[in-house]
Parts: sequence; structure tokens; C-alpha cells
Amino acid sequence: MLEQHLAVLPIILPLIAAPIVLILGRSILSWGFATFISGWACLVSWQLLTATLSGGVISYAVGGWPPPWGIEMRVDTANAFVLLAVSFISTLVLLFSKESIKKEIDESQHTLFYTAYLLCLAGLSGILITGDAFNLFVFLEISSLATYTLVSLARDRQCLTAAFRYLVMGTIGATFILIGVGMLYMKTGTLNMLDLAERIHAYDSSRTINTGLAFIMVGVGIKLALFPLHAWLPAAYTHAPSAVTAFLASTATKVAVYVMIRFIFTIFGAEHVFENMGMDLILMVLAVVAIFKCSYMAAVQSNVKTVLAYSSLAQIGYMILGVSLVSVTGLMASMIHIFNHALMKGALFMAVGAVFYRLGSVDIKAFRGLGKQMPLTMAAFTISGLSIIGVPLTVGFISKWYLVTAALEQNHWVIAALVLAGSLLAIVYIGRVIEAAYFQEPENGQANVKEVPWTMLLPMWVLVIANIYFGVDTSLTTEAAKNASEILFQNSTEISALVDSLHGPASQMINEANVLSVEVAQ
Amino acid sequence: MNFILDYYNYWIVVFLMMTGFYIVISANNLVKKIVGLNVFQTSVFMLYISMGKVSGGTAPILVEGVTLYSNPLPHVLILTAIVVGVATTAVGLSLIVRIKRAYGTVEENEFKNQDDAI
Amino acid sequence: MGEFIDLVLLAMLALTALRIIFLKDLFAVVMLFGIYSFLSALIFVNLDAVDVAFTEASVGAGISTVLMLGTLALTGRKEKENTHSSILPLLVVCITGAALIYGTLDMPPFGHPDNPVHEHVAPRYIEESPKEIGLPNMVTSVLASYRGFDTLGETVVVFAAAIGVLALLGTGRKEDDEAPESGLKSHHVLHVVAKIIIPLTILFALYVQFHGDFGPGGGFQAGVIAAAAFILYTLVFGLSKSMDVIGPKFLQFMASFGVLLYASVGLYSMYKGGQFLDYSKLAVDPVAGQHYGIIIIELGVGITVFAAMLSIFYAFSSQAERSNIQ
Amino acid sequence: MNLWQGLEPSQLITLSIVVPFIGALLVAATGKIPNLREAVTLTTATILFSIVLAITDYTFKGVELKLDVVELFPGLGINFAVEPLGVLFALVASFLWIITSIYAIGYMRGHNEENQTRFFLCFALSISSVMAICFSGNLLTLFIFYEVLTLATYPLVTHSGTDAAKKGGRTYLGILLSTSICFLLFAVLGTYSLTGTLDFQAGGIFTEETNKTVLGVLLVLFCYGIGKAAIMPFHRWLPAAMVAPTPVSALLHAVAVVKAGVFSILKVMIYIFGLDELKELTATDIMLYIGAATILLSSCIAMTKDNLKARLAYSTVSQLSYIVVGALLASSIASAGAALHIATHAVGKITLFFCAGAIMVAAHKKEISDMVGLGRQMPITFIAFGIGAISIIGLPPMAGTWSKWYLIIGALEADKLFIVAVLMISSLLNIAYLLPIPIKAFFNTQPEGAEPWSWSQTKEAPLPILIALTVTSISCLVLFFYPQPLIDLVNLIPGVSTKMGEG
Repeated sequence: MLEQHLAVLPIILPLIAAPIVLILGRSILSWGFATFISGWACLVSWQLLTATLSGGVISYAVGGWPPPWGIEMRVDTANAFVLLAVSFISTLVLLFSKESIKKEIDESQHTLFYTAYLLCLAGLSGILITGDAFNLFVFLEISSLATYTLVSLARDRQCLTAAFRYLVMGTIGATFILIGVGMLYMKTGTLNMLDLAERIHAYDSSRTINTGLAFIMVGVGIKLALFPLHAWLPAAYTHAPSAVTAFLASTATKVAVYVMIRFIFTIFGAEHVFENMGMDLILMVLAVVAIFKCSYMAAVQSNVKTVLAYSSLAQIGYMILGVSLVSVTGLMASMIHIFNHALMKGALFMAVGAVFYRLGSVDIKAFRGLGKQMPLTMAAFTISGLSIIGVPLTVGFISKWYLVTAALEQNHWVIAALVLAGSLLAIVYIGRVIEAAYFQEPENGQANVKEVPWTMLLPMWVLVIANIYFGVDTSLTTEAAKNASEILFQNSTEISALVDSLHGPASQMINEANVLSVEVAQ
Repeated sequence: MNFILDYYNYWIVVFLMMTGFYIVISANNLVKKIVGLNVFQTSVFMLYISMGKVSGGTAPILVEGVTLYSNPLPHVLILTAIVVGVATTAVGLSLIVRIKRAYGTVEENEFKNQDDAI
Repeated sequence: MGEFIDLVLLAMLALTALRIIFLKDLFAVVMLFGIYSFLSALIFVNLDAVDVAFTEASVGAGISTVLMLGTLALTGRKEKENTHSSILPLLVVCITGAALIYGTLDMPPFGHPDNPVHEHVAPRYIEESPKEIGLPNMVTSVLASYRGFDTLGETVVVFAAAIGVLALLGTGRKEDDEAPESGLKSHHVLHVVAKIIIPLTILFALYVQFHGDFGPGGGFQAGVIAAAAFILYTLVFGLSKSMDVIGPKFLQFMASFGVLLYASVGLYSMYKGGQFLDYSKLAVDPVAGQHYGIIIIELGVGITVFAAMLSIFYAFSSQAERSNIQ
Repeated sequence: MNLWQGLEPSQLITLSIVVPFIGALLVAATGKIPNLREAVTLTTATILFSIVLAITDYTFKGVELKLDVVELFPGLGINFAVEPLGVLFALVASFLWIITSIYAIGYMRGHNEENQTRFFLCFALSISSVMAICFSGNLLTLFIFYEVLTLATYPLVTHSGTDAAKKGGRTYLGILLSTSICFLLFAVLGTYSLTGTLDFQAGGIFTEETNKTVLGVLLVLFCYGIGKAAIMPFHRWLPAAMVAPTPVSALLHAVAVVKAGVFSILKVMIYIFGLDELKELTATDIMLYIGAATILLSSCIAMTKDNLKARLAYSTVSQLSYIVVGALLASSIASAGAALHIATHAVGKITLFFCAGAIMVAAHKKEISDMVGLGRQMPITFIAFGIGAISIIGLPPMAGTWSKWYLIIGALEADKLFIVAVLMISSLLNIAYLLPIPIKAFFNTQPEGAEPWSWSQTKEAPLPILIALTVTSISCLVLFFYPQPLIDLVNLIPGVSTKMGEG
């Protein structure tokens, strides 16, 4: 019976579970229930991904009202793929959080933590699945509100200011998106994404649509912490409870990247955004600056969580770079990196969370000598760190390979070289931590540090193994990412075709896009 | 003249939005920031409602004999957006209360200094 | 005439907003914001958005202002002199504003019935919804049925806000220390007036709740109004008395219950073979089904909003009491 | 020579990689019992050698061994294909692993090193990845295991855990990882985007249409990207890695790791660019001169070093560039010489390192100036040192003669008289910095009243060490008199021949 409702389940499962968790009240019960629900959502995402891989797009009209009058849930490979990453990480982080939050969040607030966590998950899933531009805003706000709460749950007082800054920036971003969506609506009279895409073409050179595009880009740019709109992120990730950071770092910004991709390709059409507005150059420059600036910042921090937060910013740069290359391979590189980076950062932040669990500090000094004292945790950190660097046989290598291939395909040799050079900085910031762990003597007074409980090690190692597994057997990720980017490009081409039929002779770009779609068809 | 009549509403709304936006990004006091955020958002709501207006229409509630109604969809969207706004405000304000308790101040530069001092 | 009123109101709004920038007295700033909110509610009425105006007045001018004042009570009402430069923000704002003005240039003219907004999706709402849903208030139809998923999301947002505030400020109930008598004990007139007004307010809330199908109103506004009644009660009779009437734990339960009630309608329609939130499946006659569905989900919204708003208020006022003790 | 006839031939590739890997696991498992652990290492090494012999057998018979493991990218994955050059390298590495294991047992125990289990484990892992490099069927596989080798040897370099070791390790990892990620990966990806394939093919994979400038850039990227070949200015990691225990320096930094570098360069030149293509590139000449400069400069630096291992390290840098130069001469004979030099330099240099380790264990001396007269105490060691030195210099009757001979012939064939001169000068420099060591050890002036020499004075290193260095020095001799099997093997490489006018 649930089969036909698959498309809406990933949203409503956590959405309904959240108030139930609040009613359940007891910490252990809410933990078990939340984990169960998240696991279920993960299973559903898996089903969705396999269904979309074999059967294309799943459309679900909520309330039985056909789009564009009702709200449509629309699942294709692109969002099913990201959804799988989100729900998978979410489940593992929930497993991890049982012990982790004992040390970081007051006992009385555990139930609120799980409630907010599920709300955040519901919001993120909603953003991914929905096919309605305004509905996206609503889910964006659900996830954001839950996120502000989650960040502020830590005991450190700096989490409050971080959460506040995040709240202000996030709300500005959301309001920008609201303005942008309003402008689109004003010109087209619809909110459904596909419908918007179809109707936008008539106005593709209109100033209102272009302004709307700009506002949406800036709004989403804030949410995904694109340089130079990233200032809120490092503090929020540093001071949030470890479990929260692990979850957010590997999901929230990725979802925002997905939103940007969706708006560019499905709604506006790559041709319009890149060719007419020159957004590709802007994004490319910002991405490259982000990669270097933030990797450099990561290399000079002393708090390891901050190091990883800056590293996330740099990695977001890679994702945006893939988008800015305007090719199926480039987009595929971004999609695959969204998934892969979730695996890496999830594992890294869990390892750091484990260190915090034992030592109450994540300063790089605290890592001294941990290689012997917490061998499993530090091994997990090392392997996923190598993955960030992009060492072969890890997922990081796969991402980097596709990104560089995409850059070379477009004859951007300099960009390709810069991407690789960026990895060198990753060696520096990951290497510092590893060196401290394995080659330095522990600080006084932390002689008897033990390994963390297995409930923390298990999810961490599942991710580490996933890092290696998907670095060797790439059939699933490659197929999904390829399929996803082809679908997105196809959307984009359809828009061009519409423009074509409307405005007469085809421009060169459209030809290229058509060629692409022919390749896609083969 | 027609041009101005067509657009004056939007322009004033843009001005209001930007006033709110300015308060958000320039204010040092957190409460004022939140007020600015609200002004900003309320102005955006006005943008939506403006576009839903039909000259000569009435409120979208079925009345015998009336055929011209304003567009109900923007109203629905803004109803939702208002709620989102108050929700954000509530969370923001409670963060402010906690910040005051933890730092003894709600002026941004002051608690920044405190953090940097550590 | 409508345009003239509109212009006047907009001019007043602009003045208010500018004043907010320069005022240093935060109490005045918050009050000005309340005024701003009211003025915009008036504009909404003038622009035919009665439901929105209702909400803006009760939420923007009502709840938001109350919460801001509550915060001011805890943080002090004076803004310190702003030392850092305001040139950069001004620049950002100017660029953004210029972009927006640029964007307005291709906008459809204000109020024109041929604008695309009125042509594509909206006509169905206006023409068909009275038949498909059976309600005269199209806003309610769209809100609760066509875009019912948005409204579920909106309810969850309120719920999330309550969770956030509870996580930050605590539930409010302090078992150990005896809260001092608060409220306005000595004002007998107030007591009497309050005792008359509160039942009337609750009655009005119920009216708004169930009349929302026909006129402006609905679960959201009703929830806020009902919460306002209890807020008034708390202000006059004190927090602990109010908590005796409705405890914070119970409010948490209510907030959850409202969301669940809403969602269960969706689940039930799934069980009946429809899509999620497809009310037509709730009864044999689709229109009747729509009607039932809307009544129940509006109730869910009302309950959650009431409980969430009151919880938030409890949390703030218990903070205020705590700081009074210290 | 084939003990593995019952097996599917291509499974031998799997075995050659998996056997040392399993050996590593067993080492970890038996870590508590040193004797058993060492037995495991030796057995594994012997089994591996027999497997490589079997593969050699098939290669001579002309059986093609291929193995596809996993597809990492559509149409591109990890696969292995045996070809003669790889077999040559595998033979050298697996044979010397046995010897080094024997040596390491004596050295590690004689030196009371800590963490011996980790040492043997990483050692086996390194060999496993070396085997994978030998038999790699495409550039991607080569690259992947090249990186694995870097990471697997890192713990060996930093084995002692002292500040010097950490500093050395940082230089080691920093240079090798950054050159490989920045240049090699870039070159690999560039090649892939130009040709759509990364398979090693006889005659290269580039077509006529490929832009020569781009090819030139790729060539430079490959040469510097394969940092293990230690072309200046990216040679600093090799002296830095000398902080490792001597067996590591001996096997990895005279044989396995550095040879993996030059092997990769040879392989890229022969199978990716193709020798014919290579001749036409300007960049080849540029790199050739840089290689020649490396040969001379590092020989000069070697002369200034008093620390024996450091001197040997710079000597290695210089000798590696022989192979690079051989490859870049793009003549069939020079390439043959380069391939042979992998083997001959290996036996020669490993002998020298064994001796250096023996001196350290027995006499606790690192500085050359302290070794004057030490020949009286350690005659066997210094005789072996002399043999190794002569082989490195390239004088008969030692193995090094052959490779140098072919290199010089190749340079003549390619009309690069300049290179001939460089090789000659370099030999003179070799004499200058290597031969004085054994000579001074034996023929210094005796202090007054010294007793005449007798066996009782000797204080040699432990027996396993002596066995090891004797075996390798004998190998130097043997390879001079019976180089034919190796030469036959080299002649099997497509486009490479030891005969004038062929290929």
C-alpha cells in the first residue's frame, strides 16, 4: 500500500515522528524511535533511487490536486541520489548521537534534540523532493529553524552567538529566495517548478526574471555558504554539538547546492543562466577563490572542528566549480561529490566528536598522541582525511577525477591544475592533525584516554568503509550521478527547445545543448 | 504618469524592504536586528500582496453578483510566510535572551570582543 | 480612492521604517514596529487580502511585539552607540535596492487584471474552488486543500519554533523555587475587566476558528487569539496561576497533538486510497470530504498554534520572572 | 622454473599481489612471536619469488597474462597486464625482498629496534603495491598503486619516531604526494582527456594529430609527477628518507620505491608516448638536459657528504637519472640499457646499503671519516662494499658494466655526444666518491705498534647480515657473466632492443 506513496514518505515520516518523539519524552525511547524512522526513510530513499534509475521520474500530487494547482512532489535521480545521502548520514549520525550528546547536551534536552533533529531531516527531505518553488521555501524554513535550535543546544556559550548569526544570515537568505520566487511568480503566474520552466521562456530576457534569478542565487548562495557569503558557517559548525555538526556538514549545505543546481538547470535553463547572464564565470571565480581561501584558512586554524568547517567550504567550492563548467560531466562531478563529500565529512566530524567525547576539547593539542590511545577513531580520521585529500581508492579520488576530467573536457587546463593544487592544501590541514595524533606525545593529564563506545565507532566505521567501498566500486554512484546530470541537462535542453520554437533560429548554445542531449540519449 | 502609477507601489515597497535590510545588516543591537528582519520580511509580504491585487476586484470570498476577485494565491503564500516570520522571530529573541544571560550584553561588538579575548 | 489610501499608508510606513533606523530607544523601536505591522495590515485590507491582514495584525503587531517587549524587559531598552562604519551596509543595500528597482521595470503593471499572475493558475481557484471545495472563502480553500502541504509545513514551522524556544529557554516550570506572586494583583479594575474580556476573546477565537471557511479567519488566527487570551490572563493574574490552568507539559502535548491531527488526516486519506492529504476521499461525496478535512486540519492548526504560542510566551515570561528574582 | 602450473596463468597476477598482502596480515597476526613472524616473512618472500618466476616463464613462452579487477570509471578501471619490463622489475624486487628479509632480521634484532611488527607489516604491504605497479595494465592502476606505495612506506620512513624521522617523513610525504597529485594525476587526466584511454600500448597511445606542445607539457608533467624518480629539483625526499632503518633504505630507497619511479617513467615513455613520438618533442631534449644535470650535480653533492647513507642517497639520485636519461634518449638501445640498469643498479646499490647497515650495527659508525681502517674489523663487509662500488661505477667484471655500456651505445646511436660525455664524467665522479671508502678502510697507515691482522680482530655484523650482503655482491658478479636471461627479457619489450639498428 505504501508503494504508491514512496515520493512523499521521506518527508512525512520524520515530520510525523517529530511530535511523537516529543510526546514519548524519555531520552532512550526517542532515540530508538528517531533512529528507526530515519532508517526507514533511508530505506525509502533507496527504493526511490532504484525506481528512478529504472523508471524515470516519479510525480506525486499531494492532496490529489494535479500540478500546477496542487503541490507536486517530484522525484528524479538527481534528488533521489542526494536524498539517499542525506537519510543515510542522518541514520548513522543518530546512532552516533546516543552517546555523543550525553557529553554535550543537557539530559533534559535530549528529547528536544531528537525532535529538532527529525524536523531538520523532514525539512531537508522536503527541500529535495518538492517540485514547488514556494513549498521549497517552507521546508527550507523548517530545516533552518530546526538547525538554529540544534546549533544552540551545545553548552559552550559561543554556540549562541553562532546560532544567532546563522539565524540572521539564514533568514536573509530565505527572504532573498522568497523575493526571487515572488518575481518569478509575478511573471509566470505559477509556482510549480516544471510549469515555471515552461512559462519562463517567454520572458527569458525580462529584467524581472533576471533579478529574480539573481536574488535566488544570492539567497541559495548564503544557504550553501558560497564564498563570500560563508561567514556564518565556521562558527556554527565549530560550536554546535558534534553530532549536529556531523549531520549538518554532510547534509545541509549539500541540499542547498542541490537547490542551486535545480534552479539553474530545471527552472531557468543552463543556457539562460550561463550564456545570457554569464553566471558560469562568476561561479567559477567564486569557487576557485573559495577552494584556495578556505583551504588556506583551514590550514591555519587550531580548533579541528574549525579546520573541518573551512574544509567544507572549500569542498563546496569544488561542487560549485563542477556546476560552473556547464557540461554533463561537470554536473556529474558535482553530484557525485555531493554524495562523496557527505561520506567523508560525516566520518571526519564523527571522529572529532569522538575525541570531544573523551577529552572535552577538539583543539589540535588535544589530538596529541591519540593515535595510540584511540587507535580506531584516529584510523577512521586518517582514512577519511585521505579521502578529502583525494588519495586513490577512496571516494575523494573519484570526485576529483570527474571534476578534473570535466574541466579538461572544456579545455579549462588552468582550472584543472588549480583543482589539483587545492588538494595540496588539504594535505596540509589534514596532515597537521594526523601528525599530532601519531607523532606527538600526549599532553599531561590525558594519559588514560580510552576508545569511545562501540555505538559511536560503528557509524563512524560504516562511513569509513563506505568511503573505501564507493571509492572502488563506483557503479552505483557513477550511474546515479550520470543519470541525474543527464536528466538535469535534458530539462535544460527542453527549455532551450522551447525558447527555440519561440524565438526563431537557434543560437549556437542551443545547438551545443542539443548535441549534448543526443549524446545523452545514446 | 501612467508609468509611475503602474509602479509606484512596487517602488515604495522596495524602499521599505531596503530600509529593513539596512537595519538588519547595520544594527549592532541584536533586538534591533530582529526588528529589522521583521520590517524586511513584512515589506516582502507587501510585494506579494501587491501583485495579487486586481483593480476593482474584491477580497477573494465568494459573494453573489461579484465576478472580479483579487488573486487568492499570494494571500495564501503570505499567510504561510507570516507564520514563518514569527517563528523565526521567536527563536531569534530567545537566542537574544540567552546571549544576554551568557555575555551580559546584546551588542554585537561587545560579545565579539569577549569571544576574541579568550 | 483605494490608490490614494494606499499611497498615504505607504508614505506612513516609509516614515515609520526610517524612524526605526535612527531611534536609539529600543522600546520606541519595538512600538514603532508594532505600528509598522498595523499599517501594513491596513494596506493588506486595502489590497483585498483580509485574511493576511488579520494574521499580520494578530501576529506581527500582536505576538511579535509582545515577544520583543518581553525580550527588552530582559535585555534593557537602550541601544548603545554604534561605532562601526555604516558605509558598507549602505552600499550593499543600495546595490540590492538598485537590483530590485531594475527588476520592477519589467513587472506587470500594478493591479492590472491581465497580469500573468491572474491568468494561469489562479482562475481555477477563483472559478472552481467554490464547486470543488464548497467553501466561499477561496483563501481557505487554497490554503487548506490545494496547498494543504504548505500549511502542514507552516504548522510544523510553528511547532519547530516552539521546540527551539523550549530548548533555549526551558519549559518554564520550576518545581523547586516558589515563584513570587506576579501579575497585577492590586489592580482590581483590571481583574474585573480581564475576567470579562478573556471568555469573550476565547469565544471570538472559536468563532474565527470555525467561521474561517466562510469569512476571513481560520485555525492560525484563532490559535493566536486564544493564545492572546491566556497571555492576558498571565499578565493580569501571574504566570503560576496561568500554568495551573494549562501546564507547560500539557501545552507540549497539545502542540504535538495538533500536528499529528493534521497529519493523520493525510494518513487517513492515504488509507482510503487517495494521495496524502486528499480530503475528497474522506467521505463518499468528495465535496463533503473536503469540508470535513478542512475542519479537522484547521482544528489541528489552531491547537498547535495556540499551544506553541502560549509555550513560547511562558518561556519568555518565566525568564523574566527569573531575572526579577535575581 | 614454474611451480604454479596448476593455476590459471592470469591468476598468478592476483597471487603476486595478494601473497605479500596476506603475508602482511599474517605478520600482524603473529606479531607476538618474533621467530614465527620472521618465518612468515621469509616464506612469503620465497613464495612470491616463485610466483614471479612462473610469470617470467609464461612471458618467455609468449603467454599473455591479463586481469581486469574492477571498473572505477565507465570503461576505465584497475587492470593488470604482464609485459617484459614489468617482469624484469618484479624479478628484481621479489628476489631482493628475500635477501632483504634475511638482512632485516639480523639488522632489526642487532639494533634492538622497536615496533618490529609494524615494520615487517608495512614492508610486505609495500612489496604488494610494488608488484601491482609492475603488472599494472594502465596508467590509472599504476597511479593508484604508486600512491599506495607512498603511503605504505611512510610509516617505515618515520619508523624511529624521532624528530629527525618526523621531519624526514614530512619531506618525504610532502614531495611525493604533492608531485603525484599536482603533476602526475594532472598528466594522467590530461592524457585521458586527449586520448580517451589509459592502457599501456606498444608504440604509445597518442595519435599524429595530438598537439606537440600539449604533449611536451605532458612529458614534463610526467617526469616531475613521478617524483619517485627523483629528478632535480624534486629529489630532496630521497636523502630525507634516509632516516629510515637501513633495510628500508636498502630495499625501498635503492630498489623498490625509487625503481618504481624510474620504472614508471620508462613505462610511460615506451607505452604511452612511444619512442618514436618521443624523439620529435622538444620537451624531451629539455628533460634530457635536466636529467643529465641531475646526474652530475648529485654526484657532486654526494662527494661533499660525510654521512655514508646520505652519500649513497645522492649516488642513487644520480643513478636514477641514468635511467631517466636512457628513457628520454628515445633510442631502442638506450631504453634497453635503462631497463637493465634497473636490475644492475639494484644489486649494486643494495649491496652498498647492506654494508652501510652492517657497519652501523657492528661498529655503530655513520660517518665516512670514522671508517678509516675499519676494514681490519670488517673485511667481508668492505670487500662487498668494493664489489658494489665497482658495479655502480660500471667497471668489469661487475653487473653495472652492461647497463652503462648500452646506455652509452644508445646515446651514440641517438647522436647525443653530450650525454656520452656526461656518462663518462659521472663514472669518474663515482670513482671519486665511492672507491675511497673501501680503500681507506683497508689501506690506511697503521698506528704504531699495531698487531698484525688476524681473524680474531674481526668484529663483523650478525650472520644474517653477512649472508645477505654476500649474496648480493655475488649477484653483481654473476650478472656480469650471465646477463643473458635479463637481456633476453629486455629484448622482448616492444621497440626495445640491445642490438644496433633494430627496434
